[in-house]
Amino acid sequence: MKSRTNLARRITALLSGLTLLSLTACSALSQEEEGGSGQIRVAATGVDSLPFMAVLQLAVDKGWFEREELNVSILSGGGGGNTLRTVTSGDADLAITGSPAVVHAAQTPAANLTVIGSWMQVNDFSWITPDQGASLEGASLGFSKAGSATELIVNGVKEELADKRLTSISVGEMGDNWVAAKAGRITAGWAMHPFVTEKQEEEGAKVLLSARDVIGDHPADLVAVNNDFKEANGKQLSAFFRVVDKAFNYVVREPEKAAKDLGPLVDVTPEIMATALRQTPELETAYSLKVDPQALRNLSDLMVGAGEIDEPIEWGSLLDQRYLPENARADLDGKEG
Amino acid sequence: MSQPGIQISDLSVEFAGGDADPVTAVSGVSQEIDAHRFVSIVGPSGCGKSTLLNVVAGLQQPTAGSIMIDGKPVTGPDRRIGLVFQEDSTLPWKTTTDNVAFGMRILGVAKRDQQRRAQEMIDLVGLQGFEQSYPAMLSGGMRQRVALARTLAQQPSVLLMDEPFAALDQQTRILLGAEVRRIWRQTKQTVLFVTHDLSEAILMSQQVWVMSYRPGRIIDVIDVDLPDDRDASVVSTPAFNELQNRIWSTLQQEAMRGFVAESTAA
Amino acid sequence: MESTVAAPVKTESPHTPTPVPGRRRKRPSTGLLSAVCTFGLLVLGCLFWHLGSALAWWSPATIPPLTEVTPALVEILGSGEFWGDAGRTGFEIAIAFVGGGAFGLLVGIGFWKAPTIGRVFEPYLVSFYAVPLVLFYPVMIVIVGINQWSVIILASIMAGIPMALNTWVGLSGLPPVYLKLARSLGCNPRQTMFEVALPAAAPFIVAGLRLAVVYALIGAVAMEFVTASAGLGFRIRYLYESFDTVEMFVYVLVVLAMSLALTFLLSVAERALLRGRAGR
Amino acid sequence: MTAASVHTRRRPRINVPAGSFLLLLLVILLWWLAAQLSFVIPTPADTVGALVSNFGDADYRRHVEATAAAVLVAFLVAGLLGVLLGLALGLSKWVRIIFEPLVVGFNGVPKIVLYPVLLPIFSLSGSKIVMGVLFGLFPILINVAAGIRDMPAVYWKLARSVNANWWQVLTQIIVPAIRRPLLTGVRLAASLSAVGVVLAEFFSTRFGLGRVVLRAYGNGNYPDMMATILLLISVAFIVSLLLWRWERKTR
Repeated sequence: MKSRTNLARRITALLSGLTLLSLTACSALSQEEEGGSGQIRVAATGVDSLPFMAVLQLAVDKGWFEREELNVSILSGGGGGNTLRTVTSGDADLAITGSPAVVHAAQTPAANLTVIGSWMQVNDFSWITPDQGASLEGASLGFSKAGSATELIVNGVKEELADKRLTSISVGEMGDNWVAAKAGRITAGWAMHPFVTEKQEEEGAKVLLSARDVIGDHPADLVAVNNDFKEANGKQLSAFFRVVDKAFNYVVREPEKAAKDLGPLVDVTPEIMATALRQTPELETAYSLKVDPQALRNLSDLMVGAGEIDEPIEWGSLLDQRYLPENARADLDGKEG
Repeated sequence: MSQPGIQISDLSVEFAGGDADPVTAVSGVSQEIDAHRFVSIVGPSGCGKSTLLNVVAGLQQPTAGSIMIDGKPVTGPDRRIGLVFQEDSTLPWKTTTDNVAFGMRILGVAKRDQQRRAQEMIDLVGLQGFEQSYPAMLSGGMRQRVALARTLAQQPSVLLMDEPFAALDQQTRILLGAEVRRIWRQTKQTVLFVTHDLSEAILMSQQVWVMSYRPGRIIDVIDVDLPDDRDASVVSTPAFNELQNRIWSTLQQEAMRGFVAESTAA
Repeated sequence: MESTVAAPVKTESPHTPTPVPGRRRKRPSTGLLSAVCTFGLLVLGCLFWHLGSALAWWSPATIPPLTEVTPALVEILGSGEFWGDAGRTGFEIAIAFVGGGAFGLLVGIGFWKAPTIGRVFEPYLVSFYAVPLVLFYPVMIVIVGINQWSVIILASIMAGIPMALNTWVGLSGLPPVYLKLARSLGCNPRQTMFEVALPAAAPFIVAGLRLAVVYALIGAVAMEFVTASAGLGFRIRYLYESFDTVEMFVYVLVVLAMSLALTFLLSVAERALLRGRAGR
Repeated sequence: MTAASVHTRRRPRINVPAGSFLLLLLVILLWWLAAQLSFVIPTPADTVGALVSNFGDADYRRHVEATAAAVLVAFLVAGLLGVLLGLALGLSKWVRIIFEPLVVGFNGVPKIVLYPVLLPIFSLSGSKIVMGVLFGLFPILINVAAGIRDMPAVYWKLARSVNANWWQVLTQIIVPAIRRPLLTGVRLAASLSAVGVVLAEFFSTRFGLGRVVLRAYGNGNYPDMMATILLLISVAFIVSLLLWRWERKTR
């Protein structure tokens, strides 16, 4: 069996050689990923389905970031925690995603993140149903998954409307919720614009519950940034928000035109997009970077109420507003306590 | 030697042969074997020996003709018949005892009788001490003994053996052949034994049938008048040689014919 | 999405003949030696982990230190939530294994009885692993509702396929002499099946059972990871999303340990089931 | 098993490829029926329409390319690594004693739960490839090791008797001798590495079909979703079928 042992030895040698080689290749590869100045890699949840995220792509397409000498690339991150993970893994510099996940991450020192802004502070979550006769009494509501913003809202709603004896169940994405509602497995599923509009126009959906009417506003998403990136790229971050502000303004001022730009980005017709923008409550507040202390407090209360955190959030220390345009900042100190 | 143990009447077997023409494996065989006799069939490979045996065993339906055992017709698998196969047919998941008892179990023999008779048969074939062994731990010869014991335990009146030693080495076959003869002399079943080995056929049996190449016919029947208590030393006697020469002269042509037919077909 | 995971990776893949032999050939002493080495490797792995954390080869966000994970492990193992999740996952695996295994066995037997049908289906079955079953989740919502049965059904399909293929291969590989023996003894169809055919194909069927367990586990955990609202797979996803890296590691470790333990138990069970059949 | 297969697999009366094709038609018919019964399932025609229009879109093609490239890399790495590790495991008794239980054990692990651990280590583009490799590696590795172990001992004697060097032993003896289990492993690895990559893409990625599927899924756009799934399935299926046919021929 000498040939056998010999062969085994050669293969082991080959293997170790290969391992070394691939290690070298890996380190070479990771160095190459180092970005040039002005580069911001954004990870966001829903860039292909939510217009207030697609605004980023709109700004890229219009060349607005370039004009500020920023090179912005956008990554669709999936759910809240997942999007943040891409920042931790070094694949993105900045994350815009579901508030509860950002709050959790920001409170985990190992995540190395800072919250620097809030996004979409109007509560745009609705629960829609295909059943025209459906009533909230005893309704079962679908949410996306445990720990998500939708679960938080459902729990808040359930508490507010305790007399309605609502129940809730984890179903999944908007599409799953709509399917489940159509199949009669739940009364209504969560949705945001333009999904709401699309289902209303195409399949006669009825809005059973508008969360805003029950629990008020809170930021749907928060912006978090990698601490090392923040230290090194303060100017770029400020420039980034300037461009975002400009893009938001464009949507607010010229919604019809913006609908034509945004529609294809979220895969709906411009007409539906335009209707969706019209239906979005308080467009000028929704599409704005202006920090709303009341909304933030509301978020904190919701999370405490749901038992996700023990103490109310001290936004004054958690939120680093330095990079927001001056008129978007708010005084958070003292009001929280 | 009164009534016939096995009676084969005008037996023919054809195979459908798929796309090709039908093949006649056995044609017009009519033979009798007296009860308690030991008969061997020899013939060139592909002559239908095994087919004939399968039909006698009731495993295969003849195209024409019939089989009677102890005066009653065979219509299908039959508990009067015990079969020993060429291939290793011991069941690897059973111990020697359970293997030997397997046939009785299927035939519905009472549990207690199964145990007792299994032990008797194990003793008979000389496997004492290996009762709890699995086939994987036994040699090929020992496994064939297990199969033999299983067949004998069914207490068949007719024993059909299909080249039972073909897969074994020379020494083992001689020893096992002597074993089988010793057991036969004790149990006195009617035996039909298929082999392609001339000396084995002569050594084992009281009568040898020579079968032709396809379509298989019995072309010669030779009585072996060697002493009943013969052993392997009989091979060197002139009587043995004479028998062997006689069988071989018939067989040679057939073997040649078969060889030519097979090679032209291929 | 996971369901896809179900690929038939096994020591004895359905289409490699010789199912059992490899392992059995080794002497018992190497089994013990193997166990010691495996244990040693695991200890080494833990050491490496500890060292790496202590010397800051990686950030605690990437891999939390062992010293934090161990106490969390102890705490979690004592919590009701863990046992609730583990119980649910265990239930799903058990049902998927029993249901998928039984169904696979029947299908395998059916293919054996009707080889033409088997051969018509075979190419589709062998390629089935290329299908990410999890994508049928919306369909499952409509059919069975929002509950663990969608996980169970998809996991059962994953468990059933290797079982069906292995059963079929095992049965069609039977030495013909066994069937001849059964016929000559006048076995009825039930006896032929249970006394001869199935035991003779047992090495393949048992290998199929092992695969079925593994795929039930893979399928259930993976489906939970993507769609469920309870169970070990869900919990890992949840902890991942809520940035609780330490607890997430605990659950990942538990799932790893569970799979390893299951593999070990299965090989013990296989040995017991195939007792006596050394390398034939 | 040769004798057995001859026995049970007599020439079937029905033409098997034709039967498989009929089955395919039947599946499509059932699909169409299901589409009539349930609103979740788009009709085959809608699906194919969506697929065709998708391919007119440059963005979509970019997603296809990204996934294809990742799968190819994952498959090649899994293949190379699997063969080498399998050789080591099959050839050396010590490697086997030390590593075999862990290898077999890890084969049974639901690898998707490792994604959260892989992402920070290999980053986004790397972790989907690593996931594909993890999925594809084990079937090759285990089949190669088992194949070598089942090689008749006489082959080793033959190798020594002709004084073959190690490269000749590998290419002239081992590879031909284990070609069947090897091909089985390769076939499984091809579909599995695709599954692994797409699964990882479901989490997050810049470009890839997993993202496309998930986007359509999240929006409830089922024809689009089915179109991409159909694309994934048919490519994986065809590759798997071709490899399987090749594998059968090497009997």
